Amino acid sequence: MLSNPDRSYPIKIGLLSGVIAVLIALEGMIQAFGARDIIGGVISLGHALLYATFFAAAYLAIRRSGATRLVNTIFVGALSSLIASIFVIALVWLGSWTDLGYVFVNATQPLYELLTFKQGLVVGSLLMLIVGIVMGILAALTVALPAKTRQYILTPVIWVITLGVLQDLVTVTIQNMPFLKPVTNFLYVSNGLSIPGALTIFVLLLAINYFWLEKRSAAQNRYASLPPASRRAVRWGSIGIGVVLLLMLPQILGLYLSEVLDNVGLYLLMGLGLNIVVGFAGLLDLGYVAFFAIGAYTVGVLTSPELGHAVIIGNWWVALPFGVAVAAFAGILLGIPVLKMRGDYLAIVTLGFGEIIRLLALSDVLKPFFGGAQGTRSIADPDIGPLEMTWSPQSFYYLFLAGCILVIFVSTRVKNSRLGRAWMAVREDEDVAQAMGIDLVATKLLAFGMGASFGGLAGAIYASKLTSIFPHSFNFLISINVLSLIIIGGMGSIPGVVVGALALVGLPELLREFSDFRYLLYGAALVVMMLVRPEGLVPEARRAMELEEFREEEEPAKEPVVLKTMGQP
Amino acid sequence: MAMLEVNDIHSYYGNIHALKGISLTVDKGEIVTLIGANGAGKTTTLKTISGLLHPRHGAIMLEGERIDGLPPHQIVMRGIGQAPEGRKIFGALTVLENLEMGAYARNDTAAIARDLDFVFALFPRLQERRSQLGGTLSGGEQQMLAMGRALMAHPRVLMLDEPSMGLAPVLVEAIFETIRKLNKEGTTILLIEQNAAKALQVASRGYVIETGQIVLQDSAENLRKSEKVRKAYLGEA
Amino acid sequence: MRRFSERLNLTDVIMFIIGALILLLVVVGSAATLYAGKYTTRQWLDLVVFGVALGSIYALIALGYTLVYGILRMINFAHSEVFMAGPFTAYFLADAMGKSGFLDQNLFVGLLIIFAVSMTVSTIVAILLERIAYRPLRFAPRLVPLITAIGASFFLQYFFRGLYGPNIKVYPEIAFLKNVIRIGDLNIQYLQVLVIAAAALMMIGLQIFIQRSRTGKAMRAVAEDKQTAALMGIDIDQIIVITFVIGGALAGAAGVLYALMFKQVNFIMGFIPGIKAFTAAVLGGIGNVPGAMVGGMFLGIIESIGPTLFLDGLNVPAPQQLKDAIAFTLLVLVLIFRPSGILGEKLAQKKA
Amino acid sequence: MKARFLFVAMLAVAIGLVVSACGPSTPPFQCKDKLGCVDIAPNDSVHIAYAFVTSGENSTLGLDTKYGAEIAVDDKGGKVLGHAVKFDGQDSGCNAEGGQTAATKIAADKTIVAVIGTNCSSEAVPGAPIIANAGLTMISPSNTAPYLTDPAKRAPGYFRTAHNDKVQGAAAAEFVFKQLKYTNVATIHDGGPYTEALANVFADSFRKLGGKAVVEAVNVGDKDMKPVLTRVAAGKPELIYFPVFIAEGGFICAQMRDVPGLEKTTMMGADGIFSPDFLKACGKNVVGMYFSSPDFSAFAGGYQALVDKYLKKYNQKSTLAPFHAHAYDAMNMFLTALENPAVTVKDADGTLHVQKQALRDVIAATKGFKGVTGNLTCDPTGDCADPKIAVYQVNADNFSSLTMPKNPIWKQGQ
Repeated sequence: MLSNPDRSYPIKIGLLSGVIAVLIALEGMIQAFGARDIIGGVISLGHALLYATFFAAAYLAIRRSGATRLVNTIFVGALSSLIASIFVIALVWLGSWTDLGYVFVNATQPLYELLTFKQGLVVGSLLMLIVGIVMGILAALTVALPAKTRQYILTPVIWVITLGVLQDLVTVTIQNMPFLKPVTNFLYVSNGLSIPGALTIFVLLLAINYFWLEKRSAAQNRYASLPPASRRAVRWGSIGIGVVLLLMLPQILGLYLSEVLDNVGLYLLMGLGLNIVVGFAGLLDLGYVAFFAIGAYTVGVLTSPELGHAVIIGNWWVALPFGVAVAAFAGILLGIPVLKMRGDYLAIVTLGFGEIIRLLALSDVLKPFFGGAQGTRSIADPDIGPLEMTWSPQSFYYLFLAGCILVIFVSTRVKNSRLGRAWMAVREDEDVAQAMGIDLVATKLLAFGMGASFGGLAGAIYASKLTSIFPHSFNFLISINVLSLIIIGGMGSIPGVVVGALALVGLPELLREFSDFRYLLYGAALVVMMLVRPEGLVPEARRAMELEEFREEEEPAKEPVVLKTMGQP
Repeated sequence: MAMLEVNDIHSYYGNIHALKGISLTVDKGEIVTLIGANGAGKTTTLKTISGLLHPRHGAIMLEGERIDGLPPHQIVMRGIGQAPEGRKIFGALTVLENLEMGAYARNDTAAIARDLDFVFALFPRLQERRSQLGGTLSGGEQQMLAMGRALMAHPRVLMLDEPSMGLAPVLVEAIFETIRKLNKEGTTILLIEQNAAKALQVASRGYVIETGQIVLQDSAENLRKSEKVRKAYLGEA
Repeated sequence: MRRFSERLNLTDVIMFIIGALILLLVVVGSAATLYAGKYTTRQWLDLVVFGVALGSIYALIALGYTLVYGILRMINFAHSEVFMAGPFTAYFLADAMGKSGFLDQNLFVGLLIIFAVSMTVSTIVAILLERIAYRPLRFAPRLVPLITAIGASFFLQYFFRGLYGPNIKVYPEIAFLKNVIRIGDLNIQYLQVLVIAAAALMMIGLQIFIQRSRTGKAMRAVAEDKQTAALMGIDIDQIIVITFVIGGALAGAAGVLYALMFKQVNFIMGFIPGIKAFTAAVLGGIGNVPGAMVGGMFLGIIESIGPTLFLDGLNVPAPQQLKDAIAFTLLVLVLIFRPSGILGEKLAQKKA
Repeated sequence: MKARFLFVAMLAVAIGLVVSACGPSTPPFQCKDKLGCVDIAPNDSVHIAYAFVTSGENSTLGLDTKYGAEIAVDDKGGKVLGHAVKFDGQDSGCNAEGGQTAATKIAADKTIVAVIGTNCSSEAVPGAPIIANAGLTMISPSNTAPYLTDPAKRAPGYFRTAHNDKVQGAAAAEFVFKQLKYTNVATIHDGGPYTEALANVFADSFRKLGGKAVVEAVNVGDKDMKPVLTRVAAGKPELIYFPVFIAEGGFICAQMRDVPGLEKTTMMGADGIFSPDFLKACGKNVVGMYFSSPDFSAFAGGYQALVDKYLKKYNQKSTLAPFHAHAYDAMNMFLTALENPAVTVKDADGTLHVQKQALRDVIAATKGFKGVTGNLTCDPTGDCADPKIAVYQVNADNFSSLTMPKNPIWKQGQ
């Protein structure tokens, strides 16, 4: 395919990118992101997005056309990005003649103004055409650059964009470190990076990137040539630094990022639990939120004085084991009717179980026990003994850290135990596993029970962190989110769950201010991720092998190569 | 020109190198057999020819036209019919529907009807059970159906994968009789068998495959006589 | 081995007890409700009619799940968004026609146009979904396409939200469809007749198509064994696309029926009906076309009648709140006794 | 390698330090406020944050309140004390964890002087204490759950311009019992905290007055309301009160007349559906329906002017829901308070010092503040809404023009 240039390709890709650019505009992204400058007064995120579409069109067209001479590449690139820009112009003209706003909410005057650079229809259109051509030329030049140089430049550009986008976060975090305030004042203006700031970042990172890429192998060689004793010292040293960093993290990151880390920790706990059920034992559970809810409600009901129950345990730590145990028991109870079900029957029954738990917690019938729609409030803090303290996200961080370390430890031990191997066998083939003498009932129930207990633990900490729980917090989307993160991370892989939680819970939190598009991008990211790297970010060795097989066996011979290069960072 | 020519193909399952350069030819009107032990690569060879697997290296030609790399349905349309290993009858489809599926790639209604009559004449049992579900047939009937279904494609080359497997001796006899009959009527056949004795009786030429490589090739008669084949595949001392 | 069988018995016993308890509750509750006689025969009949109409829509959506499941062995989670896309887009047309009075004057033509637009849009979304999100993953492990489907579902929801806006849009009211037919105690609106009849027609049509047509037979062959089907000269890709087209068109039609019945459309409208329809598909036996119908009806009727019948007599406050809990509990009950659904065959036992 | 990297890094820091050293010297203002002060440099803006639900299915509610508050800023010319007002915020997702996260992010930003939020009561339960700990003041335009202003549990610095469910539910019951003289009613909630509380307060108040009230419930996302209405019909109520949101309310209202026994039953809703979108969602059945809502007529034209501005500015979004007026008032309360010299000290060079405790105190002392939702007076528990609830009735003209009635047919206490 690559060797066979297709003449209509630049046009096709131009048309496609044009449609995409128009859709981006109609989605309201250009307007919403237009309010946020990457570099103050120079370029907004919205325009950058549009230009990136043109650039991508040109770049792809050049790559696929097989053109090599600079003149040709410029022609091909400019052609396709020009076509894309014509689409955008067409949208503006169409919008000025008819009321597109009747159907498309974002087809409004402000959008058209943005797309014409506030220069009026004719001048704006011309400018947009010029932008299209310029992007095409830029793409051609980018292609013409040596691969290495391209790499040097790309990273700093990405960093400039990232730092521009995350302005709020960076400045707020740096508020904790007053001595760094001058740096932010230098880097940022009120909206976006300052021009000298952007330049400094670019130059600085270019330099770092250059040294990193050039000298990395030298450093590795030097490390490799060290005597074993010093190598060990370096290793232990880095582990030590890692541990200290882990412990210091909330102090460095401040209130909000600690909160984000707490959420990551919460999902990490759930992810590790579901990983046992889905990842290890291969039982598809779509109602995992049920155990989270059960853990939270058990602790909530036991420690909240508001519901007026006879038995109140004031101490969260005393209630905690109940939460974990009740969740584990519920896991086993759910496990029994679904023992004989497979695959998607299991999925729907577990989904139903999750919904049943939520509906019961919400119901008027059980309101005296669980608080119904008004939830359970005034749940105890995890105070130790008489030691009362204010619980902030920073202090909960340590609770989550402890919980995660415990659960990771247990998971790892179990995975490599006899039970873990039995789960793998059940996952691979139930019939064979049974024939090998594995007790299916006990194996499956243990998976459900243990997975549920981790969920219960997560719920117990969650209840205390929020001090209040509402049935609405335990909806189906949580189950979906947890499932997605373990698959994105790499099913069955414990480091994978960590990475998955960071990617799916941490990253979207950072982009909370772009809430309108969070789910849109989240959905797109899930799809792209699965297409590009179906084995997950940190695949389990065994799984990776299986997937490798699927690719090589079923895809045409050239395909896997493409997939691999795309997957690499 | 050979009807079917397989030239030095290499196929993989994941990282497992299953076929390490298989070459064979089937001429028009021949029965060629490919014999070998379990796991030697017989079925993999057929899968590669029919497009279920794509060779990483090598070429497959049907009457001089390259077919490797094409999707399976196009290979069938070009005239390679197959009765797969384990028969693979559509259990939820009736016998008639199974046969219709065999002719899926064709549009010539009249000719299809003729072929249907031909198959029913060949296997009267199938006609009796035409509206019965495929899954309810006995093993022998299923084999007949699998062969009949493959014939419905009116193939230029018919590939049979272990047609005698799991059948009672009487039925095996009948199946081989049918193979001979089909060949007499002009069908080119590539036959894969573990039952080497039977296969070499009906075939004109044969190939012996071991761990993904052709180790012997000769006329059926010579193969029957060969020391190696007798020891390894005919079960003689 | 003996210990194993003993423990297996224990779980069987527990399962039996769970089943018996649910049944007991259902029987006692129903008896108490009927004995109290709070509701008239007419009211019960009304509830059944509501349930059947709702069930018809569930069934139509369920067909999309079941067809795709049958062929690809995957839960097409984004099918609920295929269902949303059609009627959400067709709204603008319906609104314009309703405002201009065209819809009231030419009801039949107007509805036809709305159906056509909705079915087309849903079909296009279904085709794109298959092409972009599912085809490259055809041979990946089961959970991978599931996550893609979930991602696509989010994407489509919020894509349409961005395009058409987040608020509720309301289909025009068609006075004619509000007329009521009375047969004894039975009262049915024209609208309900339309919904039930249209759904029934489409389902019967689909059943005939799958049983009789060449393509339908090929679909069954592909569902059973893709490799062998390919060896018959069946173009698997083409059959899969056709499957998505049929599922998409049916979802688009179901969407319009839904919009006529409930009038409100928005970007999230597909989510709950989608889950319900998927449940219906499993209830009936996933991969099974008549099963989807049976499952849809069962679910619709249970949702409508269940809370009142089972719980009213037990003096449970606000039982309608628990209708989904009842539906899912009965699902578990059905699956305990028939592990592959009401009409399901051994498909579930097969390795997926 | 390392040496060169360090050199570059140090250079960057040095440049930064030089730049900062050239800045203005510290002003003489000394902050004596108990909770501290927010200093706003002459060119910086006054930063007010919101915690609203702007994503997901409830985003209409969040956008509505956001727009309402934005109009209040516009009405002030976008400035307070000569400084531009920066109004941005966080998505709170209409759930407890979203409320907590949004509140934490707001609490972490030390440039923020005041907070408008949250939308859903469940967000405020964990969110309000975090805002309180940060020394900030928060006014909610749409939290209605009674416990949020329960003196024992209220977070300091928490206020609301929305009506406590206790007030509205009781007023609605009074209207139905005393004015309409009905004795047998039913109420339906959707399991959300707002609607559940309102429905139950209504039913309890109605029973106290001597009537008979049945509480039924549906779930958010339910479409087919005929089964629940059939159940309700069996009790032969004279009126059904459904204080839910537009989607579910629309289904109930539209399907009401299809259920035998309810052909003539009176319908009544609450402020959650007092919106033109609801008229559309319901259809012609809505004619004659009652709504309990804040009394917008108290300030002739004030509310209508707000709606006109809103529609002019955000017409394309058409998110008009019931709480923009409360948000408008909340923002105005803040802007007025910030202009109060007891709260904000302005230096000669234009630097502002907002004293946090003083802001809280001034808001708490609000008395007779003329807003579009009434005369706002904050009681010691943080409820600032004018307790005057009115009842409106939709007539055929309202329906055909899709506008809400302007004059109430009944006012509490008359």
